[in-house]
Amino acid sequence: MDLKKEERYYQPDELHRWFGISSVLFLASIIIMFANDYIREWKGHQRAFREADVALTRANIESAAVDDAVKTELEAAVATAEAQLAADQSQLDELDSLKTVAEGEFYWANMNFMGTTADLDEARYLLEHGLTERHGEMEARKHFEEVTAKVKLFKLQSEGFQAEIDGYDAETTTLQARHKKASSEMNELLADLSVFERKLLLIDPEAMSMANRVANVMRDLPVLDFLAPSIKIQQIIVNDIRDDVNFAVVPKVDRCTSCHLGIDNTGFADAPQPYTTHPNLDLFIISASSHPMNEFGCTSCHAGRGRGTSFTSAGHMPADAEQAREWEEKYDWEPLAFWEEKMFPAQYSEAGCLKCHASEPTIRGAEKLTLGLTIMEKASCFGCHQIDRFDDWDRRGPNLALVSGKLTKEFAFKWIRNPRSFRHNTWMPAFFNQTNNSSAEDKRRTDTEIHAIVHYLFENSGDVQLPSTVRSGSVSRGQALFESVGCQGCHVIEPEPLAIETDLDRMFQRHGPNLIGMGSKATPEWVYTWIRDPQFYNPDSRMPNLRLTSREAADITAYLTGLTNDRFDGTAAPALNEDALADVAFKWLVKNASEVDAKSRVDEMDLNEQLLFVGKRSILHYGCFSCHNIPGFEDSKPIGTPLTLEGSKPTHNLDFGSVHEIEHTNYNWFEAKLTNPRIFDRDKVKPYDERLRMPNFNLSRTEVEAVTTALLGLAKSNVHADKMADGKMDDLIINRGMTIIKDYNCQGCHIINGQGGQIVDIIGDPNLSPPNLNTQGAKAKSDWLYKFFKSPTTIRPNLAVRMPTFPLADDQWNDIIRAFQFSAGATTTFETPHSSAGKTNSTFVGAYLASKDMGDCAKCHVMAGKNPTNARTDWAPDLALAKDRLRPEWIVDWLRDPQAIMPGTKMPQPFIPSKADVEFEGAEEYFPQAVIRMAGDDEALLESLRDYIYSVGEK
Amino acid sequence: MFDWLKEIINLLSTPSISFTLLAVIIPFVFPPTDWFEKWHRRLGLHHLWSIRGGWGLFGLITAFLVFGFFDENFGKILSKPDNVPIMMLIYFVFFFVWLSMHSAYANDARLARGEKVEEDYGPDEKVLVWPDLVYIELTALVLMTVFLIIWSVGLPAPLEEPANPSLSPNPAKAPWYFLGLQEMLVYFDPWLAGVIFPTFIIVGLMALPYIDDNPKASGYYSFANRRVSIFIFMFGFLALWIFLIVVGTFFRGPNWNFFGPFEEWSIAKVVPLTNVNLSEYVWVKLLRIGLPSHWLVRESVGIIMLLLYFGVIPVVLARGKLRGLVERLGPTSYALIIFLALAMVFLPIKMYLRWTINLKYIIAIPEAFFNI
Amino acid sequence: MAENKKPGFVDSVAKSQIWKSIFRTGIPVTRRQRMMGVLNNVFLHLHPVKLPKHAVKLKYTWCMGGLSFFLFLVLTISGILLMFYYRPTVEYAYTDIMDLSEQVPLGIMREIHRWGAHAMVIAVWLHMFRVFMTGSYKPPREFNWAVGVILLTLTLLLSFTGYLLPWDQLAIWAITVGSNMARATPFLGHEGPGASLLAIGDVNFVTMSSDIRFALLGGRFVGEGALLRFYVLHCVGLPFIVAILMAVHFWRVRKDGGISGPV
Amino acid sequence: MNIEQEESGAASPIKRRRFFSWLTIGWISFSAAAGGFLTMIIRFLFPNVLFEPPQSFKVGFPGDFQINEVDERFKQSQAVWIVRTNDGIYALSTVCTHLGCTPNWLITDSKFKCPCHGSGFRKSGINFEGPAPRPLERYKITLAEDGQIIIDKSVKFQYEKGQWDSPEAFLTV
Repeated sequence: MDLKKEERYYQPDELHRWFGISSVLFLASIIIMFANDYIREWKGHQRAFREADVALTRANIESAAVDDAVKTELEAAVATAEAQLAADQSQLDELDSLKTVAEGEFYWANMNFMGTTADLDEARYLLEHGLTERHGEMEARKHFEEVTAKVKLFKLQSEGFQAEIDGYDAETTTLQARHKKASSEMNELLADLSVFERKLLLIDPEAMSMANRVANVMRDLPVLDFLAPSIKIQQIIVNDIRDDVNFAVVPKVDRCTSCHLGIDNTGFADAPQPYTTHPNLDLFIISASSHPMNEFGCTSCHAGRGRGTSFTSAGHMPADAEQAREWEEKYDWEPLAFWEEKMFPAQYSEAGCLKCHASEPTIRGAEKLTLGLTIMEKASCFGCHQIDRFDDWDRRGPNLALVSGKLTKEFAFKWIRNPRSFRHNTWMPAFFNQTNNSSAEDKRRTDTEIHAIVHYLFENSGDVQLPSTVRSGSVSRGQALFESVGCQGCHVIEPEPLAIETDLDRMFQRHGPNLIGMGSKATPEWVYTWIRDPQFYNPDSRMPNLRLTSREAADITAYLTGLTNDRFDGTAAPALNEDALADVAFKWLVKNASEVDAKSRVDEMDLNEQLLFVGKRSILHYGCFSCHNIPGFEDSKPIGTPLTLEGSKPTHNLDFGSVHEIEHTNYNWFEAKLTNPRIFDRDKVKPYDERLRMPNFNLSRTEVEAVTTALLGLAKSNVHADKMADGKMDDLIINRGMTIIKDYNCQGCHIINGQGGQIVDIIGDPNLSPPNLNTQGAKAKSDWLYKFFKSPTTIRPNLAVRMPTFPLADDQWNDIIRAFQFSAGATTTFETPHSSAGKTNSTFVGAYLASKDMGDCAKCHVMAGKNPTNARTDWAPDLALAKDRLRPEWIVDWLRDPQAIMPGTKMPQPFIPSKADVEFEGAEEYFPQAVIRMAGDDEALLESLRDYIYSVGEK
Repeated sequence: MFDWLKEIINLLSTPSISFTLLAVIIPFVFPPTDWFEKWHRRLGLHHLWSIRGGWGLFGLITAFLVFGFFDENFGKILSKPDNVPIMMLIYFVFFFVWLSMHSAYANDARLARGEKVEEDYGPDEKVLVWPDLVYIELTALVLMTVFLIIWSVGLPAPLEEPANPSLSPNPAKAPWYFLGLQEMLVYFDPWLAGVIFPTFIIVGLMALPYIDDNPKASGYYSFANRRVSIFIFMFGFLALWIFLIVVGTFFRGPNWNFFGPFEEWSIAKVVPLTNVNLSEYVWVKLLRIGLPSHWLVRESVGIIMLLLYFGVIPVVLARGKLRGLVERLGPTSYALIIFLALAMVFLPIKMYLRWTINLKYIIAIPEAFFNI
Repeated sequence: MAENKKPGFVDSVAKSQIWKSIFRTGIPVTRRQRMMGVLNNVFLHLHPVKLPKHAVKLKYTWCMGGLSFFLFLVLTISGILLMFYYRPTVEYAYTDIMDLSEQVPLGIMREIHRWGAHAMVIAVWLHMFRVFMTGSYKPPREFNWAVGVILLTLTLLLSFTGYLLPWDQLAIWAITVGSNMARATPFLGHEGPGASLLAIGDVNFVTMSSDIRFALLGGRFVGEGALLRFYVLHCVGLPFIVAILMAVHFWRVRKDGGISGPV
Repeated sequence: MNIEQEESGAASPIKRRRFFSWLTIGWISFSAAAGGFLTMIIRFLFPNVLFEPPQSFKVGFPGDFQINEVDERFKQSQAVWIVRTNDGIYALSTVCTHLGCTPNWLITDSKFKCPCHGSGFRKSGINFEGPAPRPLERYKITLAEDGQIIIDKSVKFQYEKGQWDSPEAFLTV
C-alpha cells in the first residue's frame, strides 16, 4: 500500500505481526504467572495424603466387617419385627390420622396461647406503668386480669391437645417398640463400620455420587479454589507462645499441618514423611495429651519458621550430611536463608523443652536434654560461663585452700598438666598440650606456668591438722566395707574405661570421683581424716559423713591407699626453667607497662616472687578459680562468655575461624567446640594470651550431643506465664527441693520420683538396698523426716548400707521435705498426732489380725526391737517406729494394697476377713466376736490394724 | 584455572585503578577537543559506534558476566536478587549509549555530506497518530508487561531477617540507585556526599538548558555539534554515577572494604584506613610542631587551598581559555557553570588524594561538623 | 461464507448506536475516522492528531517516556492490591510480606511491584539520557526538562520510601543509612554544619529530636513512626505530587510544539 | 456518510484479505490475557487463610453447666449460648436470624429478646415473636477424649431444615 498516501510510517502488517506476537506472549506469560501461583508444594502433599487416607479407610472398613452369623440373626429379627409392624399397619394409620387432627387443634390452641402470652407481657407492663404513674391502674388491672384469664384458658386447651397427642404417640411407640429395638441393635452392630463408610463418602471420589464427584473436582480448580476448597492451608495460631520480630512479639502461626497431615492420626504410624503420625502422642498433639497441638503448635518445640508452606521455607534442618543430600534431591532443599531460628535437627529436638521446663532439674521424657544439663552441672560450665539457671551455685571442684595437706607438688604438677594420665574419667579438664598450645615453645611456657600455679597454690595453702599416724587396717575388710556401707552410691573404682555410653543413671553412679590410684594421690592420714569427717578438711564439701568408726575408717583407708597408679608415679615432673619463667613474667608485665619498666620489674623480683606473680596471672588466665576455691581469688569474675541465651545467638556471631568443612550452623559450632575447644584457633596467628583457652573435657560423642542439645535449649522464649511448666507455686517448690536432691545425689542410693537407686545393681538384693522414696511425702511425717535427716537412726536393722549424715542447712532440708510432700500431694507440715490410746477394741481386733495365725507381721517386721523370725533378707522396719514415723492415713492405704504404692515390695496384703469368711458354722470358735462384728467393713479393719501398729512398743 | 585472569581483573577493578582507566578512556571515546578527536580516530575508537563495534562490546560484557557467574564468589554477588536490576542497567546503559552514539555518528556523517539528518523529513512529512503511534505504544506496553511478569516469576523478591535495630548487617547498603552517593560517603562527610552533592546534581541538571547555550543539534542525535557537553555529561553519568553504583554494589563487601569481583567476601579481611588530615600533614608531618589550638589557624591551609580552587581558578580560566564563554554567557551564569564544574571535578580530586596520600579532610572542623 | 459474514458483523457493531455513543467514530478506517478516533478519546488525545514522521520511530524515541508512565500505572495497580494484605505496623509488616510468598493468592504482586519499581527507575534514567542525547532540553523545552528532573528525583524517593516497607534487615538498614545523611543537612540536621549556630544561650534548637531527619522518621531512629510515615508518603504523598507533575510534563510536551525534532 | 463508505470501500479490499491472521490472533489473545488478569485480581480479593480465632473450642465439662440455665459465659468470647436442659446440652448461636443483631437473655420471662427489631426466641431457640424468620441456629456439640465439651461453630444445625435431630446438634448427658 502507499504509506505516504495513507499518512503512515509502518507497514500495517508489520504492526499486526508485532502486536500479534507480543499479545500471544502476553497471554502465555499470564498463564505461566497463574500456574506458578497455583502450583504449590503442600497441595501435592494434601492430594497424596488424601489417597493414603482413602486406602486406610478402606482397610478399616475391611477390618470392621462384622461376623455374618450375628448379622443374619439380627436381620431376621428386624424382618420379623417389620412383619408384625405390617400386621399392625391399619392400627398405626388410624392413630396417625387421629394424631394429625389433634395436632391441627393443638397448633390452633398453641398459637392463641403464644399470642395471648405476648399480650399478657404487655398487660403486665401497662399495669406496672399504671401503678408507678399512679393513674389508670384500675383499667390496667382489669385488662390484665382478663388477659390472664384468656391465657389460662388457651393454656388449658393446648395442654389438653398436647396430652391427646402424647397419648397417640405412646400407643404408636408401643406398637413400634419391637421393631425399634431390633433395628437399633442392628445399628449398634454396624456403628463403627458406618462411621468409616460415611468418611469414605466424603473423601473417596469413587464412593461419591456423580454430582459430588463433579463438585469434588471443581472445588480445587484454579480461580474457583476460593469457593469451597478441600485443599487448603491448615494453620494453628498460638497466642501465648510468641515469635520475636525484634520490635514486637507476634502470635505463633504454624502451618506445618498443611503437609504433616497424619500427625495426630494413629493410622499413619508407619506412613512415609510428611504424613507420619507423631511418635509420642501420649505427651503431644492430641487434646488428651499434656501438649495439645492446638494450644502449643509445632514450632514452639521444634523451632523453625511456622509460616513456611514449603519444605525449605519451613526451615527444616537435616540430622546429618547424608540426610541433607537426600533432601536436596527429594525436595531440592537448602538451608533457609535469612531466618535465624531454624528447625532443630531430629537429634536435638529435646532442646525445645527447656523453654518452658526451665527450672526442672530433671525433665521427664527429655532424657538427652537432662543428661546435657547434668553434664553442665558436673563439668561446672557455669563456673566460667554465666548461666542464669545455675546462678549462685557454689564451685564444683575441690577446695584448694588446704591443698598442701592433701597433695604433693609433684602430683599437683603432673595432674594439672594432664589430669587423665592419672584418672581416665575425671571431670577435671585438660588445659595444656591442646591443639593450639602443643608446640615445643608453647610447652616451654605452659610447663613454667604449671610450676608457677602449683607454687602459688602451695604457698597460699593453709595447714590442716592431720593425725601423725593411722592405725593399720585390713584391705579385705576395707574393700568389704567400701562395697557395703554405700560408698558406691556415689563412687566407683574403675581402673580402665568401660565401653558403656553415658546416661543419667551412670551420672548418678559417678557422682563422686573414680577412686583409682588413691595411694599415688594422698597420704593415708589424709584419706583417713577425710572419710571420717569430710567437712573437717573442706567445710563446703558435699561428701556426706557415713559415721564410720575409727576402725572402719582405717580399713577403708587401707583399701583405698592400696590402690596406686604406677604408670603415673613412673613419670617425673620436669624441672622449672627459670629463663622461661622470667620470659612469661615479662610478657605479662609488658601488657600494661613500658618495655623498660617491665624488664626492670622482672629483674627486681626474686624467683619466689616471679613464681607467685606468674602463678597468679596464670590462675587468672585459665580461670582455675571458677571451679576451685583458691585463696586470693574469692571474688574473681567468670572468664567465659555468658551462655544464658547461647541458643539464640546469631550464627554469624559465632567465629568459625578457618573451619569450613562443617555447615555453619550454631549446633555444628557447639559440637565442634565441645569436641575440641581450641579448634577455631586453627591456622590463626595469635599471641599466646589471646588464644582460645577453654579446656578440653574429652566428652564422648553422646555427651557432646547432649550438651549441644542443652545449649540450643538455652534460648530466649516468649512464652506466657501460664504456659510455662513451672508456672505454679507447687512446681517451683518441688523443683527447688529436687535440685538439692540431685545435687547431693540422693538418687545414687534411693529411687525418688521414679529415678535413681542404681546402688541396687551393686548390692544385688533390693531388700538389702536403700528404700524406695517414691511416695515418701505421703508416707513419713515431716517432723520425723527432719529429725531423721539430722541424725539418721536405724530403721531396717538388716541393711548393711547406711544413711549418711549430709552437711545440709535447715532451709535446704525443709526444701527437700517440701519437695517430697508436694510431689506426693500431701502438703501438710504439722498434723494432729494419731494415737491408739483408748481404742482398745479396735487395737484388739488389729492385734488379732496381726497375730501369728492371721497376718503374722512379726514374721518379717521387727517388733519393738524384737527381731523377726524370718531370714535376715526378709526383715522389715520396726513397727514400734511407725507411730513417730508414718502418717496414719498412709498406713491404711499401704495395708490396703502395698503393690499399688511400691510395686515389687515384699510386703504381702494383710488378711482382711470379709462377711463370707466369718459366716459359717462355728465361726465363733475361730474368730473373736469383735472381728465377726466388723467383718466386711474393710476400712474399719484396716484402721484397727493401723491402730494396733501404733500401739506396738507402748507399755 | 583462569586464576591469573581473575587476579588481573581483581587488581584492575580496585577503585583507584579502574576509575583512573575510566577517566582516561572517556575523553578518547567521547573526544571533547580536536586533539582527542585525532587520537579517537587514530585508535579507531570510532568503530565502537559501528554495528560491528556494538556487537563487540556486547560480546565483551556478556563474556565477562558469564565468566563471572561461574566463579563462586562473583556468582554469589551477581545472583543476589537485588543486583539483577544493576546487570540490566549495565546492559541498557551500554546499549543505549551505543545506539545514541551510533545514530549521532550517522547524522554527523550525513551533515558532513551536506545531507539532512535522519530525523529530518521536512515539515510536510506527517503521520497520523492513529494507528501507527497508538499501535506501537500498545505493543511496547504489552511487551513490557510480559518482561515484568517473566522477571517476577523467575526471581522472587528478597526478604531478609526481621528488622533488628540492634544488629546491623555487614555490609549495610542503601538501595542500589543510591549506592553512588554511599560510595561518595567514603570520601566525603555526609553533609557533602549526602546533601550538597545530590543538590548540586539536581540543580546542575535543571540548569543544563540554561548553561548549554549551543543552539545546534536540537531534536536529533549528533555528536560533532556538542562534543564538550556530551563529554561532560558522559563523564558525570558513566564515571561518577553508573560506575560508582557498580562499585558500590559489586565491589563493596563487609566493613565496606573493597573486594575484587573474584574475591571472597570475608569478614576477616583487614585494610588499614589510617587517614590523615591536611592540617596534620602540614603542622605535624611537615613542621613537627603539633596542631595549633585555634581551628582557624589549624585549618588555614585547607581553607586557603579551597579558596584558591574555587576562587582563583575560575578567574584565571575566564582570563584565558574560557574568555569566549564568559563573553557569551555573562559573568553570573559563567560563575554558576564553572562552580558546578569545579564541584564535579572536586569529587575525583578528593578520591585521588585519598588513594594516594590517605588524605582524610582538607578542612576538618569537627567542632562544627564542618569537614571537607 | 464466514468471510463476508464477519466484516458484515464487524461493521454492524461499528454502526450500532452503542458503539457510536461510546467511540463516536466507527472502525477507524478512513482518514477522518482516524483523526476523530484520537481527538475524541480522552486517553489518546494526549497525542496530537498528526506527528512528524520521526516521532513514531522507536529508534528515535526508545519509547522510554511512555514506558516510564506505563510502569507508574503498573505500580499503582499492584500497589493498591498489595495494600489489601499489608499492615504498616512493626508487628505485622514483616509477617504480612512473608505471607505474600507463603499463602496469599497471587502474592507475586509483590515481585511485580518491586521489580517494576526498579524497572521504572532505569526507564526514567534512560528517558532522560535520550532527551539529553537528542538535545531536546534546548529551547523552548528548558522548563519541561526541569520538570523532568524533579520527576526523576521523585521517582527515586518513591522507590526509597517503598524500600522500607518490607521491614526486614535490608529495609531498615538501607533507610537508616539513607536517612542518616539527612542528619548532616547544613543547619537543618543536628550533625550538619551550622546546626550548632542555631542555639540561643545554652539551648540548642536543632537536636536529634528536632531536626529534619526527625521530621522524616517521626522518631530518633527508624521505628514504628518511620514505618507509618514512609507508608503514607509512599502510597499517597509522593504519588499525588508525581501525578500532578506528570500532567504538567505531558501538557508541556504538547505545548512546546510536540516531541522535539530537527528544525 | 456515503463518502465514508466510498473511502472505506476503497481502503477495504487490501485490508479485508489480511484482516485475519495476526490482527485477529493478536486481539483474541490480548483480550484473553487482559480478561485473565482481571479474573486474577478478583481471585486476589479472597484470602487463602484467616487469622480469626479457631471455630472449634472447649467449654469445660458437662458438670459445669446448671440444668435449665442459659450459660452466657461464652457470649462475649465466642458468641455462643450453652443451654442445659433435663436431658442434654445444646449450643445456640447468638446471632439473630432477622438481621444479625445479638439478642439478650431475659431470665424473668425466659426468652431471648433482640433489641434491634424485637424478635423473641424461646430457650430452645425457636422464634415466637417479632420479625425473625427462623429459629436461632445451633452449633455442633460433642465430647472430646478428655471428657470436655467441644463446640464447633463451623458446623451449623437449622431447625427449619430438621437438622436439630442430628446427634451432633444435641449432647445427651
